[in-house]
Amino acid sequence: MSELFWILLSAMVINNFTLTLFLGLCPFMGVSSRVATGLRMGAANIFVLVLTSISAWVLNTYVLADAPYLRLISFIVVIASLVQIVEMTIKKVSPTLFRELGIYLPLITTNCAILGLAIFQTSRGYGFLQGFAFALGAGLGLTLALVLMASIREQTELADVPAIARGTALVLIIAGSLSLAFMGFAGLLSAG
Amino acid sequence: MSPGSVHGPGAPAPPDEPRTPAWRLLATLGSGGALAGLLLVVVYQLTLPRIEAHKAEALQQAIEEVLHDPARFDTLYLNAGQLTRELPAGADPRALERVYLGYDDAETPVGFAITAAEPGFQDVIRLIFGFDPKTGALLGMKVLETKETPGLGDKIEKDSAFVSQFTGVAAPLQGVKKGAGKGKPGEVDLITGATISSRTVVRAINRALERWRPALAAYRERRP
Amino acid sequence: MIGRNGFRHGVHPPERKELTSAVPIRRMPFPDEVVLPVRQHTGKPARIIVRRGERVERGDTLALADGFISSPVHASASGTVADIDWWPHPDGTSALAIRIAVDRYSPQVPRPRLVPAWNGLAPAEVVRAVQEAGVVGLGGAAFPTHVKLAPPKDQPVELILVNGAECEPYLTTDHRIMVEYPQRVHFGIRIMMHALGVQRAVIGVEKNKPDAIERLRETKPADLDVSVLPLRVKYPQGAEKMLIRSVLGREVPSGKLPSSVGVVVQNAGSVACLAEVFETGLPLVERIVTVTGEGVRRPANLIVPVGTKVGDAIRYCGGLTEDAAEIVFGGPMMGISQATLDTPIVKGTTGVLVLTRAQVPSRRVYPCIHCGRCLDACPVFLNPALLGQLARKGRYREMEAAHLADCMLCASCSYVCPSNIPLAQLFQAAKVGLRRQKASAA
Amino acid sequence: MTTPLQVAAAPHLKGEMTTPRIMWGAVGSLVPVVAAATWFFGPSALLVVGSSTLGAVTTERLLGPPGALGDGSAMITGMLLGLTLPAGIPLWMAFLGSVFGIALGKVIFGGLGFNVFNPALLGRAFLQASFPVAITTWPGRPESWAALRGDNFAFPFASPQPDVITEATPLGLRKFEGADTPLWDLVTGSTGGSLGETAGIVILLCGAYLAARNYLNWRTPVSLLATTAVLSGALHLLDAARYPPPLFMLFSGGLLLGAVFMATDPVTSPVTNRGRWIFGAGIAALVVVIRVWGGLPEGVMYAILLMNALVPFINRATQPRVFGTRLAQAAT
Amino acid sequence: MKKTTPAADFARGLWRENPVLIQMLGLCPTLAVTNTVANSIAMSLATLFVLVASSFLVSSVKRLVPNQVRISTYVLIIATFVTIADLSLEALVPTIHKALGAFVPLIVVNCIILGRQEAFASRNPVGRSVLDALGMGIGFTLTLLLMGGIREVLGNGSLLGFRLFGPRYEPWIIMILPPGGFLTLGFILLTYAWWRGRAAAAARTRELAARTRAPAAAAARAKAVS
Repeated sequence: MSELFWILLSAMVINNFTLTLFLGLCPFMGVSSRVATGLRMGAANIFVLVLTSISAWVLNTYVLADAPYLRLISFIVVIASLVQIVEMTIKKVSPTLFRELGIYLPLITTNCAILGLAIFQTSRGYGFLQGFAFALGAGLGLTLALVLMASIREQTELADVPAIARGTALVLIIAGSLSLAFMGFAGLLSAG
Repeated sequence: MSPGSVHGPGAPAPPDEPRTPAWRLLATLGSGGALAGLLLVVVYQLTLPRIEAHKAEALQQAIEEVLHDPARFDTLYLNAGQLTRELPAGADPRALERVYLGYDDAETPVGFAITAAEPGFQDVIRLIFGFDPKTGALLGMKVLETKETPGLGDKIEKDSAFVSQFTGVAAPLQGVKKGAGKGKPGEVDLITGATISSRTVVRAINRALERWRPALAAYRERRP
Repeated sequence: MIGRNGFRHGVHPPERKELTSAVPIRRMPFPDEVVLPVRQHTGKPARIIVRRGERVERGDTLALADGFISSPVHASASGTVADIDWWPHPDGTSALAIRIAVDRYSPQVPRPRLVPAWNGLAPAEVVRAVQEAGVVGLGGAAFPTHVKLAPPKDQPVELILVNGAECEPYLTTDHRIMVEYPQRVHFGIRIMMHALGVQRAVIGVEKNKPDAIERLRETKPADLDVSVLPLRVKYPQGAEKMLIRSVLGREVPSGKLPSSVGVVVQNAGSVACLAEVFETGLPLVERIVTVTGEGVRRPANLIVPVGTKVGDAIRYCGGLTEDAAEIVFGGPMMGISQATLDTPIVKGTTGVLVLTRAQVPSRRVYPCIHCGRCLDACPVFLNPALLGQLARKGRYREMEAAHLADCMLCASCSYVCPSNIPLAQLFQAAKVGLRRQKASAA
Repeated sequence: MTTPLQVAAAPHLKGEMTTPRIMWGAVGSLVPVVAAATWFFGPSALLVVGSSTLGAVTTERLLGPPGALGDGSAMITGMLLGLTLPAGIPLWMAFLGSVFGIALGKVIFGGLGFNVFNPALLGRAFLQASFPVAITTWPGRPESWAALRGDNFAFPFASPQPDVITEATPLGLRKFEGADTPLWDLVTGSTGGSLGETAGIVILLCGAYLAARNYLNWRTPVSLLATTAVLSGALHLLDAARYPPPLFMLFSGGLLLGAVFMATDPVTSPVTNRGRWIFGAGIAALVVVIRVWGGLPEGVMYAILLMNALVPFINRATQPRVFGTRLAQAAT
Repeated sequence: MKKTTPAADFARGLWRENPVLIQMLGLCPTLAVTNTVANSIAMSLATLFVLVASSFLVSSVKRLVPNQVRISTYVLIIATFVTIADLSLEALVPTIHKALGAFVPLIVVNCIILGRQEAFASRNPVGRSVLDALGMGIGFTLTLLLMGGIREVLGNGSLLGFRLFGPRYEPWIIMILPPGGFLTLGFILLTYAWWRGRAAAAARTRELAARTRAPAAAAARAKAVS
């Protein structure tokens, strides 16, 4: 139990996917100008991450044991189809939810956080539950970073940011500062 | 990737395009996949020996380091609480936990090499250590994987004064502040400024030993 | 302070009422010229019916109300229409105005009654008489009084609230009226009660005017259900919504008028004016104004003909001091500073405040440091810090979503802002900008 | 009529408080804290604070908007950063920290009022991440008060010489060695630590003065200190051996300095009063979590920086209810 | 598409359309593996290989691939080459492979690669596609080297492992930590924007000067004529 909790906490804050591992930077830079959008993107990500973790576990356990060289291809194909299926399902089941999340789902396919999760989970040899905790933590961490960045960006829109810093440079500096602040979580639960 | 620059895999084809029959789509993907698979098998077979060799070499190096150049070593698998030299029939070798038993030139066992992992300051620290059940003392320790802070936490790997303490120290270990030791057996001086990382090493070894002790003891008893 | 006698937030600027609070009201001699803008009230400007060169007597109608929400303009002195042209208006713009060269030797005696006697008038007739007498609120906004006396049928009025707070620093007009003419206040209430069919009235007076509270209580007629309620001294206690909150403990819903909670609010001076109009039979042709401030030699409370140029009033009060620097119509918190001494005192002019150079230092504006003092000052609980930042970037739509419409420009936020950000000014500009955006979008 | 009339927008009266006055007030009340640090740590304290202040002021002058020095905010950043450093740190590091804090923590956002993170703490976090050893080396007491501690004059970009005697902070002692520091030592400041960590009483007095003069909003520090006391008190009741008592938590480390001078920075704290209560409580909760379960002995800096990042969020969540809107909602 | 010269195809990616600095693509590897120059080199070479090989193949088979399965095919091709690169790195330079870790397989989702296939290789002849890929890959490499250089020099006092400043240099460890990645790239972008701003200002000044001179000259001419 405590191991699962640590895995979740680690992926969420200690080794935050975005701020420490630089995964999921595309949405972080692109979709982080509004808090509401960030939240939806985050929710979509959590969902897909958990599904990915489960399918990566299934693939690793039952399919890829003897053909590790096909891992990358299988992952990318499975993730792409998964997102496709999820998109279609949501569209059928809940058009409202689709309007909220739908447009973000195709973007997720090319989000390195998803593939990164599958690869990290494999290389660390996580089991099913560990993978689940990992995916949940990673998703929450992504959402946290995304939403924090979005709320800060909304605020800096009101600021007199010097011309040379406007845009990506400022976002990077803020991300660096956030990453610096997240260093405070280092060693959490390992001090005992 | 900027949204919209690339259509998703399922994006509808532009209406002015001629319809391609489904079999052609499947055939393209299928043959592409087959070709890719074929290519990868070839590359995999070509690189496999070297990769395996690298891995084996790394493992051997680590074991040699923590068991002080044994003449040879065996891999023991943990199966149902028992350590066995042979792989149990039908068992998946990847799923089994293992330790390594080293022998000296006279074929006498010198000790076990055991891997351990614990969350450290930044991320999980993985290490291997040598343990001699006869004396209850460690033979050596080597960090296999760490992401601890460069210049600080990574001293657990790079600071020879710290690493060398794990040779000959009695288990269970006790981490103490540098210079604050009372001369008791099992004391290990922690690294100033990297207390958490160095303490994690101590804890990882202690926990691994605690976990392995029954199996190690049982294995010794069964040997002549 | 929550509950009765108070509202939350607000500010405590120095009161400075002692300059004139003990100075009895005095009548100023007629000036050589009065200037009467056709726009002295909220609503459509009045329609001019006189021509240049025409002779007019005091009380004659110069311009007629143009619709229900409008108010006529009367000659405040006998004389000749010298010109009808654009003239500096107290709101900082210029407006069409009728200039009357005052007869030097006219006795200015009122002719027989122009306003009918009150007794026996039906409520609707009272309303018409009040409109024809050009009576508007004298507390600043100059909202036509007759409109208040004819509220929509679906919002029955239960209470008349007389605003004697006079929370703006320096001003003592209402104070002196309540001290010197308390009977008029009561009589005005009686008229309003009749017109509105209401039985109960409350007069709210800030506690810094104990003599006014005492006089009002002494003179209360036995048959009137009127109570005098002392209020906490705090700006903007005199704002309608704040006053209702203080007296009734109720909040007027955002975007609604006081009538939505069954209240009609009328400023004490206006109530007295209503009474005076029916007493004398003369339309609204003069008002009481406080001429005060450190930049005036002899501050006073004056009865002046409407349209008196501010320079004449100041000259009567001994003139400006050496270091006078700014002339403000109204109080220091919401008043408008004037560029010329020729601006006429109009119906809505509560006071003429002359500030000295030392009092109006040049203000360097610093960036907003988000100290939150404006939030603690805003009586309608807006977030002026956020609104100010949005205003700077011209994001009016977002300001609208942040309840810009609820801002009453009381300037409490500007008063407390340590960075000297002209918040109220920004909000006023934003309101105008938003209106323009909407107009061009429509 | 001798003067032309001035025309200005309402209001024509202004409150007394001005931004430079608030800022210089904070600078003034930091003077006793610096003096106390000098009393405890000798002239090294003055050198370190001076160096970081110089760094801040120079950077603001070179990169900031023209005339920005007059508001005094750069001065505060420099002094505060200096007070979070150990006495023996090389002066070039103190200088560099301020340069970083002002340049990338403040100027880049557009200067005073727009920065998201507290520049002093950002500078401190930069130093902590860059030079973790130098910034956690608290040199011991030298023979005489006037002697310098540590290696203040290390050549720029060079490492300090290893100091022979070092002290540990009370929090470090507790976290890494399980040793407690007597409360009396904490209160009187006779412990090791950074420059501004030992003068608890002076800081409290200065804070009370600032709050009384309405230079700072008292809600943040009160919420912060009270929450720390309550949380650590609850833990202490649960297991007195494992969790330190509340008074230890309050008086150790940089909690008081952070509560009075850093969490109260108006620019990087919420604008609403309700937000300030939440902000203070959030910092306190993070401090307790990091101190008790984290890998670092002290967490005030990270706690404040993390809550800084949450400020836009808190502001949004604690927007005041506009007058007359609750009724409107009830009616519809 | 406008006809371009081979030189332009190649040069485009180096600077004017630099994938990282201008297009903001491939940020993940740019930030994650640039804490030493050696890692930067390995990563950029692997990316360069995948980019060029994929562009070559995509451009060669573009007529055979139906439009609907275009992207899937590209992904398949890219993933194949990435796996090859991954296996080769592991076989050849195990230490660096270990240091790069999961970021080698993540080349698959590096938007630069898929982006070039979609934007260029699928519409242009083989030769030009390869040139374009080379240019982009080298542009990527240069950026990574710059990042790696700054971070290793400041963060470790060394370049490619060689100590630069002697033993007394105090490394800025932050530079090789994650925040250092963000800050370094941010700083590079700031410097670039500052430089571009200055260049633009200089150009404006020149233009203004030219414009003010021109009427004067015209007037002078007019006078001379009359």
